Amino acid sequence: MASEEQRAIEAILMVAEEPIEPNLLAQLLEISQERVSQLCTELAAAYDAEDRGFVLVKVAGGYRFQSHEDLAAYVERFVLEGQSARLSAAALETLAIVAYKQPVSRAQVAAIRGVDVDAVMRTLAQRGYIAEVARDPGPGQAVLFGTTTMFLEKLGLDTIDDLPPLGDFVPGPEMVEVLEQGLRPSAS
Amino acid sequence: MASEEQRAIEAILMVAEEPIEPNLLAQLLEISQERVSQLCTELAAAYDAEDRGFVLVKVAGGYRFQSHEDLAAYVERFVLEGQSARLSAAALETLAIVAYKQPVSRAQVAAIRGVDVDAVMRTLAQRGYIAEVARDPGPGQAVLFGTTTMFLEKLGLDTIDDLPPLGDFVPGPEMVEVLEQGLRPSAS
Amino acid sequence: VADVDVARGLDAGEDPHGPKGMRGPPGGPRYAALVPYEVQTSVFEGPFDLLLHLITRQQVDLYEISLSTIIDAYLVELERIGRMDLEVATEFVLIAATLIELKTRWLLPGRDIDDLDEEFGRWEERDLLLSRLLECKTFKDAAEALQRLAARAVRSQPRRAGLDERFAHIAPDLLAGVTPQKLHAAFLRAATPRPIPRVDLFHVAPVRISVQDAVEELLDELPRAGRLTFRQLTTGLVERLEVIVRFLALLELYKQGAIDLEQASIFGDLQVTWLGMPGDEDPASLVAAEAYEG
Repeated sequence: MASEEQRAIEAILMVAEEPIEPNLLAQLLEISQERVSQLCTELAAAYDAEDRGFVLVKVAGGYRFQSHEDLAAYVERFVLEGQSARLSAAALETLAIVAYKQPVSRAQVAAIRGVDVDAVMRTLAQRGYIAEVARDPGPGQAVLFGTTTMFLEKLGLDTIDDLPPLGDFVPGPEMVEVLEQGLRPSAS
Repeated sequence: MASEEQRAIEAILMVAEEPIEPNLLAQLLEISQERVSQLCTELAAAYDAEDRGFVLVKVAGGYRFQSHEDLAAYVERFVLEGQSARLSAAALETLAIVAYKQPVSRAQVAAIRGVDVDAVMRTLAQRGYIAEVARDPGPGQAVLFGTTTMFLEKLGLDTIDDLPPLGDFVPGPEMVEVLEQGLRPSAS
Repeated sequence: VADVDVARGLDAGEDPHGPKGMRGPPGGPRYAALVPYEVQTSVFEGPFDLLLHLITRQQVDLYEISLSTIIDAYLVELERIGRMDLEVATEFVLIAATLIELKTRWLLPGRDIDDLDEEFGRWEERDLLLSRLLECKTFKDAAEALQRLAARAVRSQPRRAGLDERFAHIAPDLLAGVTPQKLHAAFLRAATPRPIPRVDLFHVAPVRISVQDAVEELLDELPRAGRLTFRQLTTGLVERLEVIVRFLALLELYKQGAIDLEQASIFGDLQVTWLGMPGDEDPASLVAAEAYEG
């Protein structure tokens, strides 16, 4: 049976999208880092003993769940057969907003698109087309996104300035407001 | 000990970003959908027996891993971003009408609510809870709305049939009595 | 009843000075007795919500309560909230107008009726209203259940980590076929302003229409058409208030015996049939009999 502390670690690692550093886990559980390491080692051993299809590993200084390497063939098959291989129109529009308006926060993109963009932004980031590039200096310090070198390569662009210019396109008033509000430096 | 098929399911669900339908799992594992359901039920029972910090559930027609509800306090901070604002009472009531009466036109919803519902319906659609699902075949061809997969996910339901029956909410005789009293014409 | 209440309700809604201007009359003893105000709800979600509240919490008889009492109660509620925004004001006008509509429906066809058919008709009206209140209550409770489900579901968060870098090489290239031009076009699509939702401007640009005007229009239109549906009669009317005023005008003509009204089904379209002017009355006198403004 998993202990309460182990259960908490399992829950956190299950929802985390990045490897979680031991000191963050220690802080969340209010226990020492040594204890965190010990608990994670125990969990990893338990999954191994039960012959689970996933493992708990330490990568890039943090802990995460990942699929067992034995089962790579199934995962590859899932990637190739189960996932759509094209960007949806909605995803393309989201990418376009990030490309033209970078650096831009998730909330600003959502405000322009008028819908929830979290899932799309996550996919774009996972694929390496966009990445966190800065923090909004204002209160809240929202993460600001921009396009990556990989994005430029895929589109055959040298620099981001090589995108077709927006020319005399006049954005709607809501959009101007969204962009101005979000990026206004705080306490000026 | 987990079987090879169970391990494969665990591995795939670990890299999935949304609920995975049984027929996709069946296709990837080359087994029947019934077998998939059985294996997933077994896995879910095993996690439960081991008192894991995560669960395997069927939501919105597919299987996914999620954190155990007991541990909400620990995972809260990982889901702050993108956490959508709560729905207003008006939005919730409108959503309830769409959920139980779907497919339903804007005018039908307005007739039940007794007020204009355009703005609320627009908000619900923007936030992905409802969507246009059909056109009324009758004259006027009104747009008909229904709930979305995201609605099911937000409510933790597998299918729309898992909603508590509307009959559960029909006011009891005492309430009918009170309302009837209130509407009884006074002797004049 | 209707005269006074129509005027007060709409004046209040049109008042540009907000809550100060909206202070209702202090309310006599009758008001205090009928509506001891201990309200937990913030803003009522429409007329049915308000009626439900009044009936269930105050246990009042809606036939006894005057429309001004209901409006006073609402004004008290508005003051309690302590703020005045456009949404609340619009909502208020809407509620006042709808209450007038409901109330007029019970009152206009005559209070002292001997005719059994008409008496049955009144019971039908009452049952209709009762069924709508029950429906409103049902969905209110269903909404609470949805809220509870959502509150529980949010405690469990899904895994969304996706593929790790080990599988990056096989992940399909989502940008295959995307050119800078396509991206440019996508941006323009996303950034082009969507049609702005029509804002109801009752409160800033009051619709100045009176029932008297509406009666005149109907007297012009109905004798020529003979038989029309309410929907046809209100085609082209943008403001809800205009529709309500037309409805009041129809009731007025019905009361005078100039038209007949039929409704085949609940929420079905209202069928309006021109019967001709009662007696040898001059249309002008009929119009003159109508004084209240919408």
